[in-house]
Amino acid sequence: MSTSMSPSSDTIFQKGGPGRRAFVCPELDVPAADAETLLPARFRRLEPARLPEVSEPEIVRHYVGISKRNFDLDSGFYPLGSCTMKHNPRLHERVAALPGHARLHPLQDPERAQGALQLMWNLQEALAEIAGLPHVSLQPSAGSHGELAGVMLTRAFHEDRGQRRHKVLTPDTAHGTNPATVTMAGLEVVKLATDAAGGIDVDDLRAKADADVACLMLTNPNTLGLFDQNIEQIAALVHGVGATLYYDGANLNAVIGISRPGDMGFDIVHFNLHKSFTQPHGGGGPGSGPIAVSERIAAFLPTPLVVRREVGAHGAENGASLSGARFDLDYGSAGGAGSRSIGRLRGFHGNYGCLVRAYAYIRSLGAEGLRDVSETAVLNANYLLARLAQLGVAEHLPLAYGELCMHEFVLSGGPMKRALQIQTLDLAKRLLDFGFHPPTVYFPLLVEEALMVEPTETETKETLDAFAEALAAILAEAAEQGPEVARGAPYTTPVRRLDEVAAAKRPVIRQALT
Amino acid sequence: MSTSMSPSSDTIFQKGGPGRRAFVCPELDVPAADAETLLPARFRRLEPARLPEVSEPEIVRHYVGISKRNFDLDSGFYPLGSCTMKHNPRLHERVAALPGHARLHPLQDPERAQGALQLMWNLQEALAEIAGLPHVSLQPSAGSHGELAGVMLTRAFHEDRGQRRHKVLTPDTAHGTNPATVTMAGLEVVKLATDAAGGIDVDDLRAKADADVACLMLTNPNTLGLFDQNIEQIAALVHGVGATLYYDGANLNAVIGISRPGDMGFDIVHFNLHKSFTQPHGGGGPGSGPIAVSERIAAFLPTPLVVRREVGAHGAENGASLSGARFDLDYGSAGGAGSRSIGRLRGFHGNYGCLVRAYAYIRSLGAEGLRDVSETAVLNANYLLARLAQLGVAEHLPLAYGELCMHEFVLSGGPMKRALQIQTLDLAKRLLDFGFHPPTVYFPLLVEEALMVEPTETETKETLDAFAEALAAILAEAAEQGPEVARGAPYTTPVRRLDEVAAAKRPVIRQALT
Amino acid sequence: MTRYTATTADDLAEMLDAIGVDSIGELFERQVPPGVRLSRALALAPGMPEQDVFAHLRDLAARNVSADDEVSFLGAGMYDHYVPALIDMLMERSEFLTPYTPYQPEISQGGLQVMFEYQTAICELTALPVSNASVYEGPSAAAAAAYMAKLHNGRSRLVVSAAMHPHTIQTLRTYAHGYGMEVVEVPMRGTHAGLDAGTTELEAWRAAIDSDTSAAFFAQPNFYGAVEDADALSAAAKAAGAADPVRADGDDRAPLVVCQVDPITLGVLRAPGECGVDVAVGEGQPLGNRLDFGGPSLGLFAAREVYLRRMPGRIAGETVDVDGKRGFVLTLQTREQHIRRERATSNICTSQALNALGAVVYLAWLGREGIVELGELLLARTHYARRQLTAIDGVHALHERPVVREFALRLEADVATVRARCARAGVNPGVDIQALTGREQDRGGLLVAITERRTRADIDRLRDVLAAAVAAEREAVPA
Amino acid sequence: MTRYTATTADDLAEMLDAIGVDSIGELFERQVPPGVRLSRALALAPGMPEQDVFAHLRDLAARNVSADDEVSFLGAGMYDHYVPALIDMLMERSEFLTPYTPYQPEISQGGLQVMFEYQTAICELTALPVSNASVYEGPSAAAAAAYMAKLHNGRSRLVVSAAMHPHTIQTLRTYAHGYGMEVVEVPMRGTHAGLDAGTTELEAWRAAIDSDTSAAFFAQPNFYGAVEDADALSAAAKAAGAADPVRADGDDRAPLVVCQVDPITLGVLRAPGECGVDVAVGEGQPLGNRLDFGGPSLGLFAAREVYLRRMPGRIAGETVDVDGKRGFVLTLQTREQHIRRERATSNICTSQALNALGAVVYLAWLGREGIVELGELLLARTHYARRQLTAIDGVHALHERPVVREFALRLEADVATVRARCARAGVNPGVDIQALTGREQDRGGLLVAITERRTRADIDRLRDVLAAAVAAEREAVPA
Ligand SMILES: Cc1ncc(COP(=O)(O)O)c(C=O)c1O
Ligand SMILES: Cc1ncc(COP(=O)(O)O)c(C=O)c1O
Repeated sequence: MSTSMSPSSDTIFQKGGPGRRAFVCPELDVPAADAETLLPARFRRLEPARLPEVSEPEIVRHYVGISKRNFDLDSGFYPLGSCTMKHNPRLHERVAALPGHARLHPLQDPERAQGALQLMWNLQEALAEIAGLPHVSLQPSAGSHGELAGVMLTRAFHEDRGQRRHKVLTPDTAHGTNPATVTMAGLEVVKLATDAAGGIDVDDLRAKADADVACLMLTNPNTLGLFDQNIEQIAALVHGVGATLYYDGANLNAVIGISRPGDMGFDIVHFNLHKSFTQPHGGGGPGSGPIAVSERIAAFLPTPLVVRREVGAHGAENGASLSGARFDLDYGSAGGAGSRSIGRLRGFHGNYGCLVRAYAYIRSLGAEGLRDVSETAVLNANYLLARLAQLGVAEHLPLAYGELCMHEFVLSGGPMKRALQIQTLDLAKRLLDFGFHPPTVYFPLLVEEALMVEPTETETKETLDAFAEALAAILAEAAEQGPEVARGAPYTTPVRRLDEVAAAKRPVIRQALT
Repeated sequence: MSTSMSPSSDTIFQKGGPGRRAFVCPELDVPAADAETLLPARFRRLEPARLPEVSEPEIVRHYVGISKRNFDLDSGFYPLGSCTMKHNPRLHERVAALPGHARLHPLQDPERAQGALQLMWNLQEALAEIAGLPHVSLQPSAGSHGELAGVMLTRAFHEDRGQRRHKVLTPDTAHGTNPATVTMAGLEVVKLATDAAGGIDVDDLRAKADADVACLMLTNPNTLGLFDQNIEQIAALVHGVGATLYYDGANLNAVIGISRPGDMGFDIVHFNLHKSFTQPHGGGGPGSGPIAVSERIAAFLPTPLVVRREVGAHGAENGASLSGARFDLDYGSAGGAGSRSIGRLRGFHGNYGCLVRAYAYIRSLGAEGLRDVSETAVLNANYLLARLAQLGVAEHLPLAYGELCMHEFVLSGGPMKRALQIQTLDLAKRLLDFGFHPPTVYFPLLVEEALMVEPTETETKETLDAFAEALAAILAEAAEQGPEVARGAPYTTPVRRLDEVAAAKRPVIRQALT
Repeated sequence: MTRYTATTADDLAEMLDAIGVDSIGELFERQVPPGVRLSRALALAPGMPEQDVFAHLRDLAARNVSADDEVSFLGAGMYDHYVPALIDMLMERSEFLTPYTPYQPEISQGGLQVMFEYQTAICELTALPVSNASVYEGPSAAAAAAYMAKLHNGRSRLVVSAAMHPHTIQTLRTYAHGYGMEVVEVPMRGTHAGLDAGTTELEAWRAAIDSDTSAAFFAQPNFYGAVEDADALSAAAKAAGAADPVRADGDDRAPLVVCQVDPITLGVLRAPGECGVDVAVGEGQPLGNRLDFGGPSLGLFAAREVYLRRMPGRIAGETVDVDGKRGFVLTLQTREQHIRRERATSNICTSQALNALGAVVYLAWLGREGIVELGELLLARTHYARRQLTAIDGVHALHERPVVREFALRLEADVATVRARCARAGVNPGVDIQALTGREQDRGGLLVAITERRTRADIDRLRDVLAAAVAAEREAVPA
Repeated sequence: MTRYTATTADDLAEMLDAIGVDSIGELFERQVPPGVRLSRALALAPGMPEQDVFAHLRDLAARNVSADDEVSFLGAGMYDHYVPALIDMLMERSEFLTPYTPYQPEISQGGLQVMFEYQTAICELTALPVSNASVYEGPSAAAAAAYMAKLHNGRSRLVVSAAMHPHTIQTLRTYAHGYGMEVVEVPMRGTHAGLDAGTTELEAWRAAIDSDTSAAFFAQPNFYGAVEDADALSAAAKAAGAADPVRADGDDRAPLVVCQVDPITLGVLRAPGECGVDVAVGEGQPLGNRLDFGGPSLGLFAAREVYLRRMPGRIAGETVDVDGKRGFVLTLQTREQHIRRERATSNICTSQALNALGAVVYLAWLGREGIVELGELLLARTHYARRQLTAIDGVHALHERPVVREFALRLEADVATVRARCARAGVNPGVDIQALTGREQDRGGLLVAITERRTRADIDRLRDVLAAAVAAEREAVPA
């Protein structure tokens, strides 16, 4: 609320005092036994963990205090490109917290977890319909986990046919998780160039698409916010050499109900439920990265999968089933989905809590509402782009490629840098003083001084206007007063620019304790 | 987080746009009927209420935004004297929100609300034990509502004996609700002087205690934070003229498990569950003000009361009872408590949600923990007082009365005003810049430039030290730099000193709408 | 030390040393006379870890049948409306939950702005120009209006429609004794059907009001769910209560017409300010507040401009700071107890700020169109329910007045037993009217409330369960 | 417009005008090739009002038997610990719930400090000097350690104790295929009682580890609840896996010893850093996170200093700002995918920041003494439970090793049917071991987990119910 009132950066370990505590241990209600019987000395901890010693009020005040040193979506515009910082409905927190969901043990018997399994099955069906692909696994924990699953599926698919294809094509605009994933899955990245229109350079693709190619990973619209005009040709080329197409679903918010990855020819899609489907970002997770796949990939899916079985009067008897359906975990029945599974990617069944939220969202909006999501997301992005042009911002921050955009757009800060001597980083930091979260910066890599702006559908026109005006004001300020103002920014934040180099050189990554 | 980021003061009515909405109406699932049949035109609203037109994200951002323009207990020290701003355990919010409590209709049949009634009965018992008085009504909504109940009980008590006593004695240190209540209950306030020790002037009391006196209202420790040394004599005097003693429980936090109003001779006590018993203050409520009374007052209690009945095998049959007990609402059975009731003070049974929290608190701490509450509250207050003396603050802000204090103390700003030309108001406003909520100011009225400081038991010594140092720093600043700094304060708050005179002269109490 | 306190052994030693005492005990010994010192521990159960307290409170909760556990048609002042999740979130934010009354406006703009917005919303809803920031709850809001009336016109009679909620009438009686005022109840037209049955009897109302009448109270809709003829009641009260002889200054001592409203109906129902009402009071629970077994909720209080300086409760006002920036403060505080003391317009101090937050957020959530749509939905479902239920053998309308969201039935069977039968089938059919009013004429009365949470399927289920219960009861106890 | 969007008719007109298109449709027509445009509406159920979505999700929840609905002894990786209310409050604060990864440190100090504190707490707990800010969850944390080992020493074999959680082993196998590494399982001593049964067979462990072994994995306590001899396993791995011949530089290519921990046991159990372990991984759910049917939770990842620059995941580091003020940043980002791309130490991006907040707040809440007290309570109750249950006819200890909070039984009856019988009595006696491992040797195995929420009374109830179920089962199906 004011600089002087904002709490210090003392950590919880620097607070408290000996013997203070928030925890009161439940009473020992069983007969005491001697220490050695309970746990022989040689297994016992030598030095106690120096955890904090604080009262409950101290904990609350500490964390409420530092929470105020965060900017957050509920407090302001957060146009972080590629991240889809859309409104997080509180209903989702309410339903996820219901004890029947939140306090359900993952090893509860399926017959006694029918609600959860039904929810998962319903969600699988909905995601399959949205993706235009028939089979879904909800297991991956986030986007990059979904990617890993996807590349491994591709590998398994080829290996199953006796092929050891080692190349994965990724455009130079790809998100870092794409190449990182490829390596982890034991394959090799081959970069594809971007053409003048901002799409895949089809000639380059044609040149590189050979029998060693396992897969092409793509996000469409891509990280430039552009829908690839040649997607059909690209798909044909890739399929032509026997490779699969992987769809990075981070940008799905542009096309829900408008265009489906499956219809574009993709074999595997991951969803980012924390982007398109409102799972709150939590300061960097949790997320959830379900995948949808085509028939030819289904056999390799991670297990368990959630299946629905029709049951007769007998199965319905125990009251656990609804309308004759019973839901179960399937570990890959012969010939079906998961039957030649790549295996497990994690413990249990995925981030169920995130699935609950995504499911609530889909049920809230339905087909019509979800299409409105994408329509509005694209409208907002194009309007903001147009508004920036109207305000003359485009002169210094031109659109990197194309004229229109999908749900986000990428500006180049090159002209600004040359004309006004401020970099994209300076612009971003100065935006902080205006109360906005900056766009994603310096990504994608091929755009000079890139600024990637994704307003999302849940923002009002007023907010878009205010943001456009802030950008214009910063440019005007630089033109009039020189670059120093922006270069010194931010001024009004809890801390100012931080020395990241020093942090990495001599890393201090925990509180020194005495 | 910074001035520029802090939201504006635009109201929700100044936001939004035509047709925006957060609410989706459930579908009309019954046959449509024509408007006139449903509600004839002459009963229909003429002009629509111009409520806001906003989307859900707009609502969230608006209210999260303005919430950041509040100082709150979870964020900092709040030594607001007489208000007992102690830590609010979050457990209490959790249990109060359980559907079995939060979604229980007040007119549910008692047999089907046994948990709630048992809770209320248990709380009655605990409060009776704490007060040292046998009968409790949980109905009053806050302290002043409890006072009103209490004065009416006194009146009923006397009227029942055929007496129409019209005076109520209140010390000149009394809280404003005391005299206001007396008038509302149709009686007259007679003020008692304070003696040199800060207690009731016993001579003045002796002079005024006559047969017209219905009651003496007192808080002990009083609003000076002092325990009246003559309480036994005072009680004897008041009882001697046939009057009752009323205990304003706002200061109970000093004496839980240490001294009981009933044992001091009081007939009626109100509790402020939002002070001593952790109900969060909510920006000014909700509160809860149960009363405990002596045998001779019990018959007049407001109804319904919660009673416990032992039941035999028969009553236990329906499964609604625990250990042979059944709880019920009692509307005053012959001769017993509530039998000559003053009536109802409000709808339903009181602020049950607050009762749940208070009950959770009492069960959390137990007898020992509650005594620790008062011991620590008194320790903290005396330490802060001593620390202020050590820092030389007492020179300008001497303790108004006495040497020690109970859970709070009152300083006089008179010497400060004369020596440093700053008033208590200036000091308070300057404290805001230091990140502290100021103490209660200008109360009690008989202390010049009063500052009433109540640290509560849940604060750490470190916080008390920091507060003492802030006070010392402000005084030093005034001594060194003159009074202007403090007089111009605050500087770092979302708004600075506000024109209250203008506000009252031409009141604007709602948003102008177009 | 408990989990909420923080005095380490070192702290204690330093603190005692600074104070100059040897022990905490000494602080009490030196201040609390031995005769009133408690020499034993309080007889309370020992403290418990958080998890045990939680388990205990959960066990108690499980022994209540909440609106989650049955299909409930209970109403009569508090209603099972859906509270959107964002309200919980906002009410639980530390910044709203844990401060106290905004005495320091510079650091309380959030709370003050909420009050200001709440006042605006209530003014809009009631079509009255001024509103306070809420009082305790419904019935005591009516009693606060009576005090305002007394301060305003100094008259001594309170005329009250018998068709008001019994708790309101009872509360008015309690307070009136303190005010030194007399309460006169105006009967209503017999409640057994007939077009105007179930409403305040206009002639009796007119007759009861005289030149010593300070205020006249009715409810809209009334306790029986019936829509009153508010215009007629207001006009009659003003006419009958005019000063005798009429004063030159236009009789500003005339009785205040006080209408108790159900705020959720005001999307469709003529607003108090549109039918000559001076003061609107009401239970605010339907606006985004939980049932909570009856509280905490909030009391609505809005009035015509002339009463502004005699209103009870907190009022937030707009102003500017020294830099000319817009801000909000508690205003007109000279009405209040902490300034005016024994001459205050009310003794209220701690009120219901957090609940008022819930109310204004709810109204913003419903929105301009939503409150109308919701009202229309309630009208339609209530109409449907009334038709379905009165078609049952042995079930009749208690009155045939228009209703909005609640209506009264008369059963040809014992209500308590019928209700118990329904409860066993998982349906709570509504409130036993006579049990609440204690009036003989209300025997057989059942008050059925509809909210947007009660679907047609729920209503159909109620119909079937009630029909079966009434039939079974009539069979068991032949009339 | 939906309830989450805000384009009024006027907005739309102005926006289209500014863009220079006639309709939103045009934006798509001009950008999305017709061949891949969906020409129909998605086949999804229509949208619903908030209250209906809530009701639907509540109905689904009601069809699950949660830890609220039975006395549950389920564990095997996730445990029903009490989560204090303040964690919910903090995790639901907008400031923690709704931002993303702290890319802009100036406005993300809250989240970054939480990471820094979390790292400190995990270092303390594991007695290892470095920790990241968490990864996805338990089993994949082990897989991440395997990748780190591969990057560190370039060796190709992963030796894994068969006494680890089956999900961990399965996950390691999945990932290892990608890494091009071989997984070798080390059997454990026969699980049918005997003093050392139920633990990793030391000789086999030593034999399996060679100079091409990149990392060796065991769990402490292991899947069967048994306390392993961690010192011996670590020492043996280091010795057996030393380079051959031992290199001059002290063999820093030796296999990494990776221990999967249960954090809640670390108040009493010797910490990884105290017994020669290089990397500690584990499922963090027991630390203040809900069960959530298995996620989201968090994966613990701590290591010796030398691995710092090859760790996966986010790491917060301390630094200063231009004014010299202390602050925190994401550091060592050159390890990460967004900088290092195909040469990153992991592909992880979005992780489990909010869950890590829960974990560190939980550890602060437990506190220095609390984690020991809790560990002692679990030891005592587990010991008691094991004694009570093994006294039942037909119920035996699967092993007799020390246990902390979970232990394995062997039933002389079909586990599935016994569990079903217990469930009908409201008791979930634990995990069917064989159903999870699929191993023949685990037939009859039941894994019973104890938390501070399971009182002696609960344990006694389990004893009675289990005894009855086993007896009934043996009677029904004579051995
Ligand atoms: C285009 C793109 N692909 C993949 C990812 C990775 O997703 P996650 O962070 O969920 O692992 C992101 C997320 O930032 C992304 O923007
Ligand atoms: C001494 C004293 N008495 C009475 C009251 C009135 O209590 P309440 O605000 O709960 O009505 C207060 C509260 O401020 C008080 O401090």
